[in-house]
Amino acid sequence: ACGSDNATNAAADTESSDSALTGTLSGAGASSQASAMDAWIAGFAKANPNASIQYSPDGSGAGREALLAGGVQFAGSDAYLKDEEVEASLGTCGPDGALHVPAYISPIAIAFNLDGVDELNLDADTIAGIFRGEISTWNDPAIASQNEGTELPATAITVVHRSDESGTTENFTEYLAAAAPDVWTTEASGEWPAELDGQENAQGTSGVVSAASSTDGAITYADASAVGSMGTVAVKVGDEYVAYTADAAAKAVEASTPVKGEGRPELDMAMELARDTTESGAYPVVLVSYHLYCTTYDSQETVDLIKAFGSYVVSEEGQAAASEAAGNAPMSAALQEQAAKAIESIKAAS
Amino acid sequence: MSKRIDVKDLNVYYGDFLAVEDVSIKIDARSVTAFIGPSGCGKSTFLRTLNRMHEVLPGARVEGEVLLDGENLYGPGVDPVTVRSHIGMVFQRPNPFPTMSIRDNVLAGVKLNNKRISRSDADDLVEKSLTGANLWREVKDRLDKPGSGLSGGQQQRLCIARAIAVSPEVILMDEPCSALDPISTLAIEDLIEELKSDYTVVIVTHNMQQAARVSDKTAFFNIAGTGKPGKLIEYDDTTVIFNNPTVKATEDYVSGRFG
Amino acid sequence: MSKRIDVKDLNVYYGDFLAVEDVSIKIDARSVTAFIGPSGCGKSTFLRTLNRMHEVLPGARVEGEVLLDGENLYGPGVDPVTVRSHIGMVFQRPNPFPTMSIRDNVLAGVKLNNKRISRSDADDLVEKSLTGANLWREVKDRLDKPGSGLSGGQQQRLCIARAIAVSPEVILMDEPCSALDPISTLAIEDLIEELKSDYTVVIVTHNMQQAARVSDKTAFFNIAGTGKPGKLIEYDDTTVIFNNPTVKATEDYVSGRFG
Amino acid sequence: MSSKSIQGTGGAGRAGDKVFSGITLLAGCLILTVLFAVAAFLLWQALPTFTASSDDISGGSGFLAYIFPLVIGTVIAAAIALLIATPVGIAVALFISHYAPRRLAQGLGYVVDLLAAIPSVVYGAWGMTVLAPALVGPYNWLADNAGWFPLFAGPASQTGKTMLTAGIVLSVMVLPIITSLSREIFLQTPKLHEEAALAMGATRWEMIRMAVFPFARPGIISAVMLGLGRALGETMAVALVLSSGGLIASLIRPGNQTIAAEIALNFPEAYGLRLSELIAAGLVLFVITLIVNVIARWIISRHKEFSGAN
Amino acid sequence: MIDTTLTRSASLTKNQLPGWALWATFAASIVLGAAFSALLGFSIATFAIFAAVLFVAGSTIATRVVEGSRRAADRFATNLIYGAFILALVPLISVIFTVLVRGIPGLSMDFLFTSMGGMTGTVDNETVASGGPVLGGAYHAIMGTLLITLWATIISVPIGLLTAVYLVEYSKGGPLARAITFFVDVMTGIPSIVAGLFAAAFFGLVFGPGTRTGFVAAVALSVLMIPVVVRSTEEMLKIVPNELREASYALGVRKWRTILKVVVPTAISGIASGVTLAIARVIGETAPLLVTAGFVNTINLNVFAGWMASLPTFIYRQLMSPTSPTNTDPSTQRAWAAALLLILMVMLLNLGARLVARIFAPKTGR
Ligand SMILES: Nc1ncnc2c1ncn2[C@@H]1O[C@H](COP(=O)(O)OP(=O)(O)OP(=O)(O)O)[C@@H](O)[C@H]1O
Ligand SMILES: Nc1ncnc2c1ncn2[C@@H]1O[C@H](COP(=O)(O)OP(=O)(O)OP(=O)(O)O)[C@@H](O)[C@H]1O
Ligand SMILES: [Mg+2]
Ligand SMILES: [Mg+2]
Ligand SMILES: O=P([O-])([O-])[O-]
Repeated sequence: ACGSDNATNAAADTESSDSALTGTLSGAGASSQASAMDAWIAGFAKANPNASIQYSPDGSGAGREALLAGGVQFAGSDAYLKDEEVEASLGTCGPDGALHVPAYISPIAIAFNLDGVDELNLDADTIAGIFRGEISTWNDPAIASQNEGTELPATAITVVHRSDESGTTENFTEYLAAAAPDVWTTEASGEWPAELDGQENAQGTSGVVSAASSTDGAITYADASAVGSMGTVAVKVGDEYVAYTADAAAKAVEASTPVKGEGRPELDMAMELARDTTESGAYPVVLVSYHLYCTTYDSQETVDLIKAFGSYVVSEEGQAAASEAAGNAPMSAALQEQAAKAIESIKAAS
Repeated sequence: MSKRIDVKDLNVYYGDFLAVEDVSIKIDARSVTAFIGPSGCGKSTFLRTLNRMHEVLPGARVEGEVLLDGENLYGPGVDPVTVRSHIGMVFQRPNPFPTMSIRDNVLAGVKLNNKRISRSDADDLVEKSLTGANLWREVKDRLDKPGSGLSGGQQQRLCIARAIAVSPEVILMDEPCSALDPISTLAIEDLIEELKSDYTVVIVTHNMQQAARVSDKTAFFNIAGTGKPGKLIEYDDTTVIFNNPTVKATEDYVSGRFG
Repeated sequence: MSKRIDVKDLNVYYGDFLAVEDVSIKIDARSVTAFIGPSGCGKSTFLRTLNRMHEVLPGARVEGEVLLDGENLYGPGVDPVTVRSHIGMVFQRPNPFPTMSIRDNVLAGVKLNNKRISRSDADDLVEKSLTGANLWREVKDRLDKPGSGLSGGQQQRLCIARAIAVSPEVILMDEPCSALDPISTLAIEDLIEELKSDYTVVIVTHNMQQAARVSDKTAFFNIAGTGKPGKLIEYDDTTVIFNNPTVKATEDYVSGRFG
Repeated sequence: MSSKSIQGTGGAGRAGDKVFSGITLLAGCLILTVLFAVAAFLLWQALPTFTASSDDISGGSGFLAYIFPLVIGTVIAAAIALLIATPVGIAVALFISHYAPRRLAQGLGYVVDLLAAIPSVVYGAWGMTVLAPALVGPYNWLADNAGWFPLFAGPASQTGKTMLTAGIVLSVMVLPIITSLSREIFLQTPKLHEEAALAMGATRWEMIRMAVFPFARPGIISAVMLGLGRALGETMAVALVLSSGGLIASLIRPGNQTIAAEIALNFPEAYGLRLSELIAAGLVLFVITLIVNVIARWIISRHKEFSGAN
Repeated sequence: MIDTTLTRSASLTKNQLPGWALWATFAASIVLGAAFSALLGFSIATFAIFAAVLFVAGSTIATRVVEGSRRAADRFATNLIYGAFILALVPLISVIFTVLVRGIPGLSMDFLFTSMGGMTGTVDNETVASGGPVLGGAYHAIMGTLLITLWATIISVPIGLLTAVYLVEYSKGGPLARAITFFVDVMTGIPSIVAGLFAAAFFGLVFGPGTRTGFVAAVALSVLMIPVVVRSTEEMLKIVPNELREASYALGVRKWRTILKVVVPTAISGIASGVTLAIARVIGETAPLLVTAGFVNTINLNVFAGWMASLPTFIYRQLMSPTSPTNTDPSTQRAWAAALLLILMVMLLNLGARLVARIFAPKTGR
């Protein structure tokens, strides 16, 4: 009875009471978005004090399940709906099914813990070789040849991968499978390939980061915002080595192609990233996390809330808030505009 | 308030084991009846059938009738709990409630049944019962101490006090004095003498002198051998049993001038 | 194998409560000594100090000396475990091990010291001990059944059998016959008579006749009032105590011709 | 002092008895119902897994091939946990009930119960950040010096996140359960029997073996079963502490996985058949518990006649 | 008389290890332990292990030689039991130390009385940059945990107790009772997440998909709690001596009153510890809460509507997806502070249970 929801000691907002929006929206899904979502929820609440959004970062799969079962009004997902899910969405999410809107873009860093080395240049084949365990020491010629002038110790490489199924793994292996098809012969998947048995692993982004940071010679992949003080890999794209930056990530997203198909609404923004792009300055190891909405909701109230929230998320302001809080890459202006349009198309069942 | 007990052709079983066979006995109201006999002959077992405590043991059952003033204890519709509140019992081993004070132990029969009783009535009852059991003097200053802190003999007297506090019509006592010193034993015997004027008392004892001293009638039980059922051998006035028994076994048993 | 016990100025405490005060007594080897006295006067407490069972209770302690053939039981470097294997004990309440068979109960103490006792030796010992406790006939066909399935009296005799099976030098018995029928009581008394020729026996009893029958010497304990410590009032040959006591209290006590 | 007839009286009181026993029966049945509901739920959700073609199951060679390593992993984890926690837990309980100075004992009991108070995430976090790194050295030593023994075959994990670490963390979690239940039971051992043993000249340890253990045996088994339940069902701690992987004999290399952790790790991203698979794995865990309990029951019932009651 | 096969020392003091012998063994094992440990590169752990092993072996062998095998077994057992206790203290101290060191800095009035409402990574980034106090608290989670656990207890304890009473007092070992006992055992092995999924599915069926409330979580926790309550209570009721029941029946007391007023109070200490154990077992559960109560940053005190936070999920989320991925320290600090709180809560609960036990427990005056 004596607790307070005002953790930041923000002054009571009086000017924003012009918003007429009320109600609660529930969402569930990708944990990658959790931090950004905190920022969106806080930002949205400031402008709409009578409406509230709650988001449970249960995981992309759980979020999609919940949306399709009608348990939540929106979902966050690191992957777009598979065809069979699209089919399922047609009934439960209105006649036009579910709508993908990208909301959170973040480069995946390939991070390592090696004394005295902060940056390495590696091509896709070498990265794949390392993560397959075929390259097992840091002074392997394959690494050394790309990093003239860097003192490489003979330390054994300890690969740390995600033990839980994850969007990060899926995007990372997608990159490896596309950019190094000769070495990475396994299909891309959210689960680390079972054939690469016996490697170290840990749960969650923070798990792999903490395991890698405390193990000499470790290498892992994780959302770039989370890698802290570990060294990172600049990835060979075309002829140059590109380090991860927000811009580089956005560039890679722009090079993507939209996913089209039966049952996907016209303005849908599900996209296939070009992992093997050779475009200069693009960083292809990137994760795009979507918001999934229904194209049609039962009540106008929900539609109003969804539209207000959805457009806030993809607005300049929303993207800035997220990137400030979560350290991810904001969406490009063009993408923001396209997303806003898509959200506008959401309507109430008549 | 006292009642008569008629037992007709009673067989008592533990599961399949017939422990006591075919006992018929008439116990008069306002009298003291003693059960004597060698160890394991079924005195305790038979005694427990008189207030339906026997059936508390898993697998235990009886055949036959036990009539309390003509009403069959084992008749249909008879509630064993009612039976037991008419027929009190004191056990061979003292068993005060460990969670209760001495006072509460005495009042257990009243309080556990949720009967309301005024503070002063309760005090009177406690004093009266403890005095009756010859314990009052020893514990009157520590009525609020746990009952398990007493010596064996004190505990047994506490249990007697507890049993008489509910004023049953019949009191069954299973070797109540076996843990007592002579002074307490005498007190209990006096108490039995007193109780007799109002109640029916049945007492199991190994002590011939005690049986001779307190009882009006004596029943001698015996057992033919291990695994055989116990039987009522002879039942008569105490003087007859001790001085002029008809059965040889009885004579043998009582003539050894034991304990 | 028998040993003499000398107790010198022994005070026995439960925490701060002085239960037995200033007892000095000489117990001869190869004799039976009886402790008598009213309930709560500290007979059991004192008895338990003779084999250091007293200190098993929390807070319990003693002051003074107990000499076994001149060696102080409470001396430095004396292990209570050794003491107890020299001085056996039978309790007021029968306590066979419920998880052991009758046979194992008898052998329990023996197996502690002699794990590899041969099957036939063990059989002999079981039969001898049970016969000594007058239980053999009743249980010989169910030696492998649990000891807890016996009647109270049978259980007590089992405990006696268990105590004598290890042939201690001194045997302490705390009202061993209080739960027994006359036949078993007689058997135990015969047993005590027999044990006497080799062992030192100390027995607590409420039964004057028993004390008179079996003991060579008798110690009378008394207590001045509740909360007061128990004291040794008089200690002398049994015939003297029962026929010609020097202290008035003793005479009063033994002259009531109780149980 | 009623001299009423014994017949027909006490109707109300009798109803009280009926009602009370009825309520207790109801409670028992409710538990059964819930359990059947859980089982039915599991079966219903797992059904697609059993009907799916084996290619569609994770690993591509059918459910049995998928679940087998997990079952073994679960059993290994629980076995390590119990192997450590049972003797230590019983010893600690004994220490508190029969060895520690009486004044200390209460406080000590409290201290050990504290272990039960620690949430599994905290155990997980502790295992991950404190225990696992601390064990890297010993594991390397084991791999170097006892590597010939399959359980300690190297190369040892460089993060310390292994099955052995997980087992140790589980054993710490299980310990208070075993300790606190055993302790309560040890304390209830009849003084009569303890004194009987001591009076025969038994040492303290012999007294414990003669009087305490036989009396407490069914209770100890119950306590261990409760502990086992926790070890089998624990998710978070294992998920955080173990570098999972395929079946492997060595306990000091990354590898192996438990059913509960497998569910927890993959549930968030699972949908469709994968979800059903995970729930089927839950069902298997259910069955494992069932089998273990059958065995425990059997052990208890073998000695029923000699139980310590009364 | 019976021929004695015993080999007994004639004297009471002969064959006793002198008092200083154990101390000498102790000193020797310390020295040797240090020496051996130094051979392998000294560390506290190896030193402690060597010293302990040497002491146990040394004292046992010395006892064996001087006092015989029985004393040796006793000494060995005593050593092991003390050793086990010390061993059990190691993780306990380590965990408590870890939690204290990492948790205390995060405890403050603000932490106790505010929620995470309005908290974003930006705030944490600023905190880290400015070195100011960490904002955001666990009030919502504390209340959630209290409410959910309270409801779980309200559901489980009566059901668990009554079932145990049925099993011990009424069932007479019939097939139903055997089934209950058996399945209760099986229930102890239900993985916590499965219990959560079950509750979520059940409420989903009844109240529509996606029903997540504190109450759903309480039901999930009850599934985990009930078997612990039943099992521990059952054991405690079983060891109440039959004599007491008989004494009560013989006074004409009804069975149900006997149970409530004699049997249960006699066993209350054990029951209380069992219940505490059960609560402690579930109060720290994370997985089932994630799928049943949802996850929020703001206060909700209604268990029947709306999502609800709890301390374990709070800890889990703060650790696994920190509020600010770039600056995780504030989140880590909040997580450990919350862990410390959770432990303190269970400690208080434990104290309460002990108090209850003390009030009702059998008075062991004798
Ligand atoms: N609970 C029980 N289950 C099975 N048999 C029993 C049980 N209690 C007693 N018995 C057996 O029933 C017979 C009669 O026992 P009971 O206790 O009635 O004897 P008793 O005459 O009271 O002996 P005591 O004088 O030693 O008390 C004995 O053979 C005994 O072993
Ligand atoms: N464990 C105990 N703690 C405290 N006081 C005790 C304890 N046991 C006995 N007492 C007290 O010590 C005194 C002596 O008790 P003890 O049992 O030795 O008497 P006793 O002579 O054996 O009596 P009885 O003939 O009834 O067995 C009594 O006042 C008793 O209340
Ligand atoms: Mg009897
Ligand atoms: Mg006594
Ligand atoms: O965001 P993740 O799915 O990689 O946890």
